Amino acid sequence: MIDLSVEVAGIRMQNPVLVASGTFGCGEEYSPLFDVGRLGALVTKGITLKPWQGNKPPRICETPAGLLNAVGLQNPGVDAFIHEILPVMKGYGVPVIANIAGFTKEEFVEIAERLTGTGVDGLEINISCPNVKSGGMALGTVPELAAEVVEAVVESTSLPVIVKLTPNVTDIVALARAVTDAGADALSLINTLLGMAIDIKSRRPVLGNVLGGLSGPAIRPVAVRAVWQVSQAVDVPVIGMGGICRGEDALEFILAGATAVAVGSAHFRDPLAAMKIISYLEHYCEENGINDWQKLIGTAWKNK
Amino acid sequence: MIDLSVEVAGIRMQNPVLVASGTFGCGEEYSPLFDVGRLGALVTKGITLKPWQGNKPPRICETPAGLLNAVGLQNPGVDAFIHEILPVMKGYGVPVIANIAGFTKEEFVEIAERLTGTGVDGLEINISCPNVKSGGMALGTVPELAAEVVEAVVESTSLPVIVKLTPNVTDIVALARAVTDAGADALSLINTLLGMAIDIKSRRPVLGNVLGGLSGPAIRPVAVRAVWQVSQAVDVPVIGMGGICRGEDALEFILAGATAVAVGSAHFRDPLAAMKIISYLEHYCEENGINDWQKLIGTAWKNK
Amino acid sequence: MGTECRADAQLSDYAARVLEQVAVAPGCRLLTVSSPGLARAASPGQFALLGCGTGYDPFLRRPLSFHRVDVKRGKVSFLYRVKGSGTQWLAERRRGDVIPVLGPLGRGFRHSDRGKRGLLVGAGLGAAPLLFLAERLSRQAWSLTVLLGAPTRTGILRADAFERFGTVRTVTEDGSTPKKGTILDLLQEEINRGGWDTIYACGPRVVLKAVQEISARTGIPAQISVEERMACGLGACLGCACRSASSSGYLRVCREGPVFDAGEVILDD
Amino acid sequence: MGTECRADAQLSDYAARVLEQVAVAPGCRLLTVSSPGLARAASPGQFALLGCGTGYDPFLRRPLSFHRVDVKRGKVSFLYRVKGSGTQWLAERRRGDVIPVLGPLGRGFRHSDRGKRGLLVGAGLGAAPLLFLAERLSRQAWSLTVLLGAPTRTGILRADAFERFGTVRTVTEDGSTPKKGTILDLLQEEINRGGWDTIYACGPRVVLKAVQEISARTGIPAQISVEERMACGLGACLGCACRSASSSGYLRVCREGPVFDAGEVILDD
Ligand SMILES: Cc1cc2nc3c(=O)[nH]c(=O)nc-3n(C[C@H](O)[C@H](O)[C@H](O)COP(=O)(O)OP(=O)(O)OC[C@H]3O[C@@H](n4cnc5c(N)ncnc54)[C@H](O)[C@@H]3O)c2cc1C
Ligand SMILES: Cc1cc2nc3c(=O)[nH]c(=O)nc-3n(C[C@H](O)[C@H](O)[C@H](O)COP(=O)(O)OP(=O)(O)OC[C@H]3O[C@@H](n4cnc5c(N)ncnc54)[C@H](O)[C@@H]3O)c2cc1C
Ligand SMILES: Cc1cc2nc3c(=O)[nH]c(=O)nc-3n(C[C@H](O)[C@H](O)[C@H](O)COP(=O)(O)O)c2cc1C
Ligand SMILES: Cc1cc2nc3c(=O)[nH]c(=O)nc-3n(C[C@H](O)[C@H](O)[C@H](O)COP(=O)(O)O)c2cc1C
Ligand code: FES
Ligand code: FES
Repeated sequence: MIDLSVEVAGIRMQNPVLVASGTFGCGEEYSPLFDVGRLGALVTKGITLKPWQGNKPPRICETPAGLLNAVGLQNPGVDAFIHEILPVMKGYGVPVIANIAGFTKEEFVEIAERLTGTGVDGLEINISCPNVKSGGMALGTVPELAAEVVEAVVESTSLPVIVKLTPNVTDIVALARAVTDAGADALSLINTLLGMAIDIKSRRPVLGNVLGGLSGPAIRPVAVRAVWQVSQAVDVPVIGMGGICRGEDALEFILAGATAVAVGSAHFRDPLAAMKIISYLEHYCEENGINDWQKLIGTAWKNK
Repeated sequence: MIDLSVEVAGIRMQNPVLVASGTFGCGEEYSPLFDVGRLGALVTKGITLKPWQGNKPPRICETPAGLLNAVGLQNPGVDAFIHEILPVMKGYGVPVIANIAGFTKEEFVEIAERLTGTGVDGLEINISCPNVKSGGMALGTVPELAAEVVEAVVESTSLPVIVKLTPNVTDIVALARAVTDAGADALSLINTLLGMAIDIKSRRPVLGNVLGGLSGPAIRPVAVRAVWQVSQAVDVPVIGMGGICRGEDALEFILAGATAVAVGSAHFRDPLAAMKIISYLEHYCEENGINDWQKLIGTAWKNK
Repeated sequence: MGTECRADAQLSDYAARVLEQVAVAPGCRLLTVSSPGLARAASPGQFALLGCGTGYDPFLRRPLSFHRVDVKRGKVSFLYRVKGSGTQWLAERRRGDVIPVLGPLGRGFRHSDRGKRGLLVGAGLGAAPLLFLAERLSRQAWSLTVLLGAPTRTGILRADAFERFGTVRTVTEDGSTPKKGTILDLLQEEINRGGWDTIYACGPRVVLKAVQEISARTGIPAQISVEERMACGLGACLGCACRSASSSGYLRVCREGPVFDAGEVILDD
Repeated sequence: MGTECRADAQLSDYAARVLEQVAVAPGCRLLTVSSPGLARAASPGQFALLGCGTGYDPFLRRPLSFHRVDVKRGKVSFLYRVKGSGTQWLAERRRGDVIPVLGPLGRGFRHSDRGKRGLLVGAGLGAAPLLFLAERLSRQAWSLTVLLGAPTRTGILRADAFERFGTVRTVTEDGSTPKKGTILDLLQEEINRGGWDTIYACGPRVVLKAVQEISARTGIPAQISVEERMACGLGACLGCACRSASSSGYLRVCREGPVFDAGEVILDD
């Protein structure tokens, strides 16, 4: 069988298929359905410094070929994460990447420091969550502010630092350059698009939080574009995500320049999506006689 | 029957259902299918100063619940428009709004001047087309530049000026405020989202132009959000568009704060979409005993 | 019916083949699929996520409660109302079609060891999970009264099926059944009559809230089946939040529920 | 077959009921719908946009050429290959189902008044629009030769149906029919033999380009049916551009085409 292993930000993975933050719990939820240890890596739900109860319901609203979510970073806080959740996640024998969300630069640093040396394999800085009101978004949309956060986190930890970018900006390439210059070891893109829905019966917003993040196949073209643009502009690996449901979609992201991919909303439609994608990539390489599959990365722009 | 008439930027329309620029030709294409004169207004394809041949094919790529297009402003130029196309469009007896696209401020002004006094009922300044490389996008994403263009156009014409905004920005409200302060009489939102697709067989971008604009139901939540945010921030009417396919969708935009709506990609799935939407709105008002249907505008945030 | 269901053991994404689909009332259908594994694993009050549509619209799966389960024949039935695009798609499935069914999910109804006199409260579609419960309870020699209420006669669902397992009382708001009123009137009557060990309820929030209030007031334990919009159904996405009564946070309807003890949750509007 | 079709007169979005759907080759289906109005209006070489799916995915309609039209019985047939999600959905339609069919669209094949000896070139699915053409031409006493080519035997479509209207010659790349080679070999043979008044071709770009080249070289007028991705099908969106040979701009495949005179367009890859 072909070797799909890959290294992202110094984190060795047996294959390039990760799960997207916030969509996969701590692995335990999906473990009755498949061997979670076959994934490339696990990514946690966003972790805050203090416990965070999240937004009031409804938190989910289906939209054409996607969904809006406004979960809002519900999590038990970094300390409970380390003691209660991390051991479960480490149990699957694959790298665990902690998605961290601070409301200030200092909080990001403190979360990073607490996670260092706990067994976590890398950090994914979530400066892009649209579902938290105070600051979250602003930090992630202004290149200078984003770079400051990243620089501070990089200095405070020995862990690899992946930075997750929002697509809700005028110039994602500028943002990518800024955080890469600030020391990011890899980039994750994209987070959800800012959206909302209104219930015509009640004539009010559907989501308890009013605004939510749009994910799923609907946003795939936007995500592919972001990966295409950013992967040509920076030298660090890109983890692509946004509407990846099938093997063909994952391949599209790889061709666009992603080194690895993450599966998110697809799990809600097909809980075995990630497994099927791994199989697809294996078969694709075999059928096309591809030995070094990493040569596929960015083919679409290398061939231009 | 309930009176759905509305005034947008001083343009009187028999109902609030327009067609979106670039999706409806000059009306003649759809006239065998329904009475085009029943629409609220017609909006032209983007008009440039000189004839413009557009992008090389493929120009269309279906995506989940939407499509990418990279037509790229193919049009015969403003003079041919005035002599060949405008008379056809005026023939339907409803207002004709000219969507204009310049590559510089001076071009916008010149197109506006030439259209003034020709019978065109209003201008829609397209500072947001993602399918033209030189300048188009930048003008529309920087509030100061956008405001300059709008100010110059407003000064050069007696026609009502509607400004069409791109959602591909960090802060659409700032953009809306800037162009409104510069004299825009109304706003159209949203234009397409910047996206792309890669053909996994050829391992190349699908579209001849590589990048394209994403439209259709997939983007509706982003459009509703933009209308919701902008309509609360400015005092001019908003024409909402982005994925409106059914009467319920149109109503969602009205509740979000739109004074009128435009139907675009929906025509490709159901050529009678706009007609059905008009009927729906009529029935909705009757069934719900709504006499002054304009009271519905922005109900979702007025009720907050 | 287990105490704490051990669903995980046989939780799977079953490819269930449609055996039969019939209309039981206007806009209301009974769908029966073949899925022996699912039938064995399911407990009353649990639910499944049914994949709807072939493209990505509709995108999410639809949660439906187990309505009847025939372990011997490997049959599972769902009783549902055709509401939007997902259930519309389900309604078009015919014998032989295959539907992806992820389940069993969630925590179902629990034993109460106080006694075996049960009051089942099913408002409208709330009848759906109660038939399976009634069957299992009656097997364990419970004595049951089932209250079914709806705006009008056609909304009273499966009364005949319930009759095999206990006394059925129906009520309609328009008086198209002998008794006119709301299910809450009926419930209050039965509570006044007294002698109940446990109340099991499913239906709109207003009914569940009334049950919570009655349970708190009378001390009769009640279990309520709660609905919330879902994405994963597995407890992973935190989408299906319901406010916890005991902490400042939220419980997951798909995991800690959908059946909660009446005092466990706060039902906002 | 009219000269310039006056499609607009009866252009409509028909709700066409499926009469029959059969597999004619692996992955290749013949769909017949009832639509008297459409049948009356359709000309050879024109096409329709078929609505696929119930949700918004797939979103766009699919263009298919008219394969056979029975005006008397109000029947219209499409011959198509199951390729992606849209045609997959079509393939699942059964007798009685309704499909939205917008048409007739575009400019079909035109009369040539040079003479009545026609060479029809159908590569693979390119056979689809040619049967309708062959029928109408043969009614007008044309003498026709139909070339059908495919990689292998099962790709030769509807040879028997074509035989009613002219001489059929087939070729396969793997030699699974008597003659081995490409359709271009066969075409060259026929051109060498001579005596043709008009060539009508449909198939992959490489075949159409060869026909363009032969037409230019020999002076035999040719008409080619071109495919491009479409959104509106009506000429409104400018999505289906094909480079014009006579100007620096583009023609619309859905409006000025899909059938072009060989010299009218430049086929890029
Ligand atoms: C645990 C559980 C068990 C249920 N059991 C049954 C049952 O046995 N019979 C029955 O008729 N209905 C049941 N429901 C409600 C049922 O899930 C919804 O009616 C159904 O999802 C509507 O889908 P739709 O496509 O028809 O409607 P749409 O309105 O088109 O659905 C849009 C979205 O909203 C969600 N949604 C809409 N209504 C509800 C709701 N009431 N609860 C949760 N999500 C909703 C859908 O799942 C979908 O994601 C149950 C809900 C839950 C949470
Ligand atoms: C004027 C015209 C007439 C045609 N007549 C026939 C016919 O009679 N029989 C037949 O089998 N095919 C015909 N085709 C091709 C047919 O339209 C495509 O095979 C079909 O649209 C594929 O849809 P899908 O959902 O199966 O594939 P997908 O690949 O999932 O389609 C994705 C998108 O690409 C478009 N697309 C894919 N392939 C083509 C193509 N070759 N041409 C245009 N758009 C395409 C689809 O319409 C859709 O928008 C014709 C095309 C045109 C333009
Ligand atoms: C329910 C839900 C919760 C999410 N929570 C987080 C989160 O906590 N942190 C984060 O960085 N991204 C979060 N995301 C975004 C996803 O990780 C991903 O970037 C996005 O959904 C796009 O991928 P997809 O279309 O495959 O879902 C969440 C997405 C969903 C749907
Ligand atoms: C094929 C196509 C061509 C378009 N051309 C233009 C244009 O010339 N000028 C413009 O301002 N917007 C143009 N648009 C954008 C639409 O007017 C509209 O803003 C967008 O498609 C969102 O609406 P929809 O989802 O209803 O299509 C075009 C859209 C499509 C799909
Ligand atoms: S639906 Fe995902 S946690 Fe309940
Ligand atoms: S498909 Fe719209 S112009 Fe041809």
